[in-house]
Amino acid sequence: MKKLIIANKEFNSRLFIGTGKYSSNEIMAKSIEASGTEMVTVALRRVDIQNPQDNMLAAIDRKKYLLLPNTSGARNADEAIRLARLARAATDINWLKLEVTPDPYYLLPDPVETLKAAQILVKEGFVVLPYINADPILAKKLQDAGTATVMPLASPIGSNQGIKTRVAIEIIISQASVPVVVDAGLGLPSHAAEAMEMGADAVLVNTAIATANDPLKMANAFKLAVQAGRDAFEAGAAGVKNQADASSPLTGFLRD
Amino acid sequence: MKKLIIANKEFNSRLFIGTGKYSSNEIMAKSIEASGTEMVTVALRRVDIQNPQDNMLAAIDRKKYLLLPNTSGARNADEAIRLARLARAATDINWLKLEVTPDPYYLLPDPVETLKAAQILVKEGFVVLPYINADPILAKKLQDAGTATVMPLASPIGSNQGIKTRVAIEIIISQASVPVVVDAGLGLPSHAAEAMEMGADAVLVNTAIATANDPLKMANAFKLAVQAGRDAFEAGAAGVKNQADASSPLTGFLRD
Amino acid sequence: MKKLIIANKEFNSRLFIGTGKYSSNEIMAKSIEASGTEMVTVALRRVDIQNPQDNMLAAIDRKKYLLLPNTSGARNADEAIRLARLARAATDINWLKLEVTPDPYYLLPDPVETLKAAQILVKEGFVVLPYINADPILAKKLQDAGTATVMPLASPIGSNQGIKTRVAIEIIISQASVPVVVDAGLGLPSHAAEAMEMGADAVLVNTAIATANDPLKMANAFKLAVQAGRDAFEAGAAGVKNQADASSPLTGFLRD
Amino acid sequence: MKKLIIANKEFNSRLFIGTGKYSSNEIMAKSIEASGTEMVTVALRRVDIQNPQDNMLAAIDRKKYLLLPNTSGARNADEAIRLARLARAATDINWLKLEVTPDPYYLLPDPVETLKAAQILVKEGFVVLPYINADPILAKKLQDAGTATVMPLASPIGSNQGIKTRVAIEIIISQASVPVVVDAGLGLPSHAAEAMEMGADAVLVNTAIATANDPLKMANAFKLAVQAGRDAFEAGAAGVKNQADASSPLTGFLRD
Amino acid sequence: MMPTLKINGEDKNFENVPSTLKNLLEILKVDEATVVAEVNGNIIPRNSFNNTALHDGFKIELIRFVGGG
Amino acid sequence: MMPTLKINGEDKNFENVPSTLKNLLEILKVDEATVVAEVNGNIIPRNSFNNTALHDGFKIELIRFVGGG
Amino acid sequence: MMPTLKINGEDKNFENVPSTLKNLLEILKVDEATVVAEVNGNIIPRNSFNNTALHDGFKIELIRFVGGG
Amino acid sequence: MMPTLKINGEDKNFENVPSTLKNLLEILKVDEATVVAEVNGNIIPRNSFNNTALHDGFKIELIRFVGGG
Repeated sequence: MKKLIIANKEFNSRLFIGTGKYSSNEIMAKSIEASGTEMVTVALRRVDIQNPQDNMLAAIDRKKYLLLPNTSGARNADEAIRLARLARAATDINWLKLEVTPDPYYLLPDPVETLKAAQILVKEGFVVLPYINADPILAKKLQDAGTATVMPLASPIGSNQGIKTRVAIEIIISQASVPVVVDAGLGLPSHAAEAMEMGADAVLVNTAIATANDPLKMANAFKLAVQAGRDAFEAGAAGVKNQADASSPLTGFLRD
Repeated sequence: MKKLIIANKEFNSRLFIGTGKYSSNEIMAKSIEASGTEMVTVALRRVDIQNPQDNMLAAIDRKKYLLLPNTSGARNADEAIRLARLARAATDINWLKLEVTPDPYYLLPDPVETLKAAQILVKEGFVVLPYINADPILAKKLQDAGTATVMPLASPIGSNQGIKTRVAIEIIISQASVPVVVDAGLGLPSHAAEAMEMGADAVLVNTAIATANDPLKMANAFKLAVQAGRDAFEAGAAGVKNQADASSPLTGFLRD
Repeated sequence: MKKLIIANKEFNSRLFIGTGKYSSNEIMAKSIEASGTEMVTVALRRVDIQNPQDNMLAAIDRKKYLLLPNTSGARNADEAIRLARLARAATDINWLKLEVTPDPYYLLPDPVETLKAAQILVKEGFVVLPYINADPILAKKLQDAGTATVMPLASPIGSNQGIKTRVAIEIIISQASVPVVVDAGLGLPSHAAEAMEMGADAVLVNTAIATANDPLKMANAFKLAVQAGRDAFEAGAAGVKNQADASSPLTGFLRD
Repeated sequence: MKKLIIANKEFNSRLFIGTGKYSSNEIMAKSIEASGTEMVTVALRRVDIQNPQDNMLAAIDRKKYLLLPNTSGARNADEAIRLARLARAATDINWLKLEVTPDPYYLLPDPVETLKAAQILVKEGFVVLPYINADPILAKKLQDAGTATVMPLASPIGSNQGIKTRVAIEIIISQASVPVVVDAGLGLPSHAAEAMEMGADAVLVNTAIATANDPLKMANAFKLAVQAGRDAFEAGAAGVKNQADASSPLTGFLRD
Repeated sequence: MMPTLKINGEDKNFENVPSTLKNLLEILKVDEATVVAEVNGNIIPRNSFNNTALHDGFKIELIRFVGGG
Repeated sequence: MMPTLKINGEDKNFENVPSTLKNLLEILKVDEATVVAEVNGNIIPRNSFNNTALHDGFKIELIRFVGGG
Repeated sequence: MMPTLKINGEDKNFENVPSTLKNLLEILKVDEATVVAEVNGNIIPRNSFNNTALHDGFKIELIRFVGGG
Repeated sequence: MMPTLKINGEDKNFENVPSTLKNLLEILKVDEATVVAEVNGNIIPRNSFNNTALHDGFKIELIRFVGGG
């Protein structure tokens, strides 16, 4: 499998993992390992003063996994920028999953505020991976603004609906000069494989693994599916046909 | 992964491979190996008297791969039965992929003749794996007649269209007391993964691998996808949601 | 709109209506009228001795609507044939919707018993309209047996899922020498329009109208949709394109 | 059918027609009439000095059809605003289909420039109907900016692919306080009916009608389909079921 | 034991078995114009209802059209 | 050098520049009722065509409605 | 007329018909280990090839496995 | 009135305001290695926690990483 390169960093795995919704830090850590990922997203939240002990970060081996802080909760560019700076202060890295979601119900990204924040954060030296609606024009503006990737959504986050934006994502991939990471809504390994077969460079998965009955097994399933989809893309699939095409020879039949 | 059992035989791989359409016996043999399969289908045809040397069977290691002769070319039950008996005479095994396809263009299976042939061949001691349209009633009749599996088609053979009969296959799986093998039309690893996620027991793939630019890589891709789909089925995926469901916490936001 | 001809009878409407599940005979009658149909299906059941008055037939104007008795409830060919003969004895017509559904849960048709019954009933002079799974080979056998139409299902009856068997129905239409009536599962007018655009000759609808909040309005909606779909088929739609194709001219732009 | 109201103007037809790509002004005029529309879009282009006679506007009865000038060709907000002002100067009306499409290949709308232009044009008193990607957040920003509708695309313009953005359009409809007009990519009447069944307030069609073999018949087909879809929406369709639901009674069977 | 007719699968006792199918329908208050009947497995044309004799133990099916799809 | 008007992006030479926009349209045989015009970036109302003077080097845009979606 | 065998649907003439199926395969250079044979509609086990006599007019099918799906 | 710090949006009263951010974290039993802090809107590098003086009325945000997608 060809290596993935984002902002000059090489990745052997094309599966990125979100760390939310796990029933325990231990299951999270084991699922991360089972997924074979090399990059995991994390969120920033206020310390609970009543219960200040919990520290999920301790469960993540920073030598093996690049941390990708997100700006979840930001409703506009200013809030996202503030979170980005805090994230950088808290870690030694400047990678960032930029998300700006004004609507609390569908949690869909804001194209205008996301672009605005991206332009500023790129200037501040962040490696910006923006989460966006499947909008080819917006994707182009972001890559022109210097983002390290574009991350169009497959369907509403956490919905497990799979790729409901296929036509737009195909256009984004055909026009992209930066890696395209399909994010949000991938509910099954077949969805992840489909994204990779379409030519996506990577996928990001959280809910489908964290909420499975057996997260470790599901993490492994996504690992295999992403490899399968990428291999298929590299192997060059034959096209779709409207009629049938016999697998067995059409001559030499046993007839009288 | 839970082992697959057909007619008391255990399989570690849930991917079956067709041997047609390969550019050479060597590429076929290597693709079979890359797929990790344990069962491969073959067809019976008249020897070409002008050129009697070619012998593809020599390229298949019978110790590693169970041969599954098919009755391709049979247009009715009688022709299928004749081919079945020849296949058994030619090998030391009695497994058979039963296919009866009167129509040379779409190569779709004949429900009546297939059932008729199955009833006779089961009585003659064959292990019958019938290739059928995605027809739940027919599937039930065949399993009642003692076939070892049912093999509903995903879409016309060789068309690479993927699963175009999803609703019917879901019903077949829900009613089956024998393994369900999805056959024909699976064009991409994501299609195979989808079939396994639905609860299919195995899939049979030929054209998608044999006609890929890189058959070995595609064979491996299908191997991974089938494992991924089966693991996902066993891992118990969470359901689809219409609204979003945040991966990051919805509390503790940094607000003034 | 080209007229539909079945067994030498002309139809101006390509929408057939089922009479089940209506909240009253009056709403049924008004819905039938709103639909513009010329043929309605009815079922045969034992008279309820405790309550022998109800007579839905009185609500149907036999001069305007051809009765199409069905064999619903028949689990095999013999039961279907018995019902067919009773239906003919009860009416002055010999048209019959043949359905054989051994499974009480999904109510899917039995290909073998349906074909067997069709062959006998055609010989007895019935105009047979068989309800079948979307199986092109079976459809061909039935038309060869002399049925007046074939009626493949779109999805399980009453499920409102729409056309889940598109690939198979397209093949049936391409091979049919008798009218193809898409039956079962059409839940919305767009589903009926899609069937007609594909080239189906007619559709049969019951549940979607009878169980709508406003059956009369829904009946009219299906009437319009069937006309729309047929007109579109006759008008010759332009094909699907992968890229865009401007509706406004690509020259004469106002540029400096 | 409930009347559609946009910017206090009542419409009896929920189908809007584009005037591009017709083989002649006469066929355009007859197709417009056959469609029953009350609003037609037009574009602005430089007069061809070599051939200054052609005047398509003469073919459109301004008493029967409201003109909706578009800003096609505009690559950014400034060009769109310039075209908007010219359109208003050329006509006595201030309605405008706002489209900003920087990319000449897929002709997809620019979210940022479209919003920018909309904010300015609303202030200048235009009735703005913006053509947008199916982006619920952007749709909300535009309605907050005072646009008269939002017009999300179904699929790339002129592609006839139908509704490839269903999930996003459903969200837009659920959140909209202004009419939602589905624009671009509707290739068949069933696509238009589907949009209306989803609860869209209207649809805009051009290519599918103008490029049909028989544009008049296709215009009528879309007219019927839009009525059908709207009626179905108002009639309240029953939901989709996974299992079957018999249309005929499940009691009173003729059994021994 | 009282004489019996098996009607639509259920035994029904009578002081005296109705002499004809027509009588039976009258007793059951079933409008003969709306039904089709089988007696011992044979379909009886409507115009023969009144000359179709019934006897103890006969199996009778009375069928009618209902709404169906 | 001859006087020039830039019309719809292209230079056009004239012996004498038409005195008004109205004259220009007449020379070009463009029905004024069907066009909207810009002169040097300013939109000219149709009823001002005949009192809009033109001079060498002016930029003129003549726009018209065409079929569009 | 020369003696003939119908092999895989085609008539083939011989000076003298090969005495056994085994001889025929040798003449045709077909490796017997790779084929299954029918003679006049009866399947011949491989170990009987050498004692299956052939005569003028016999119908012989020589079948072999090929790639198939 | 007691001196107050606004911590994560909520007022918290103290007999005496902790002298430094480091003291505050100790009092709150928050492991300083796991948090990032803002004081009056300015981000405080971790190595400056112990020389960041606090006074009555200061607004303090204590932030930490949690699981997120």
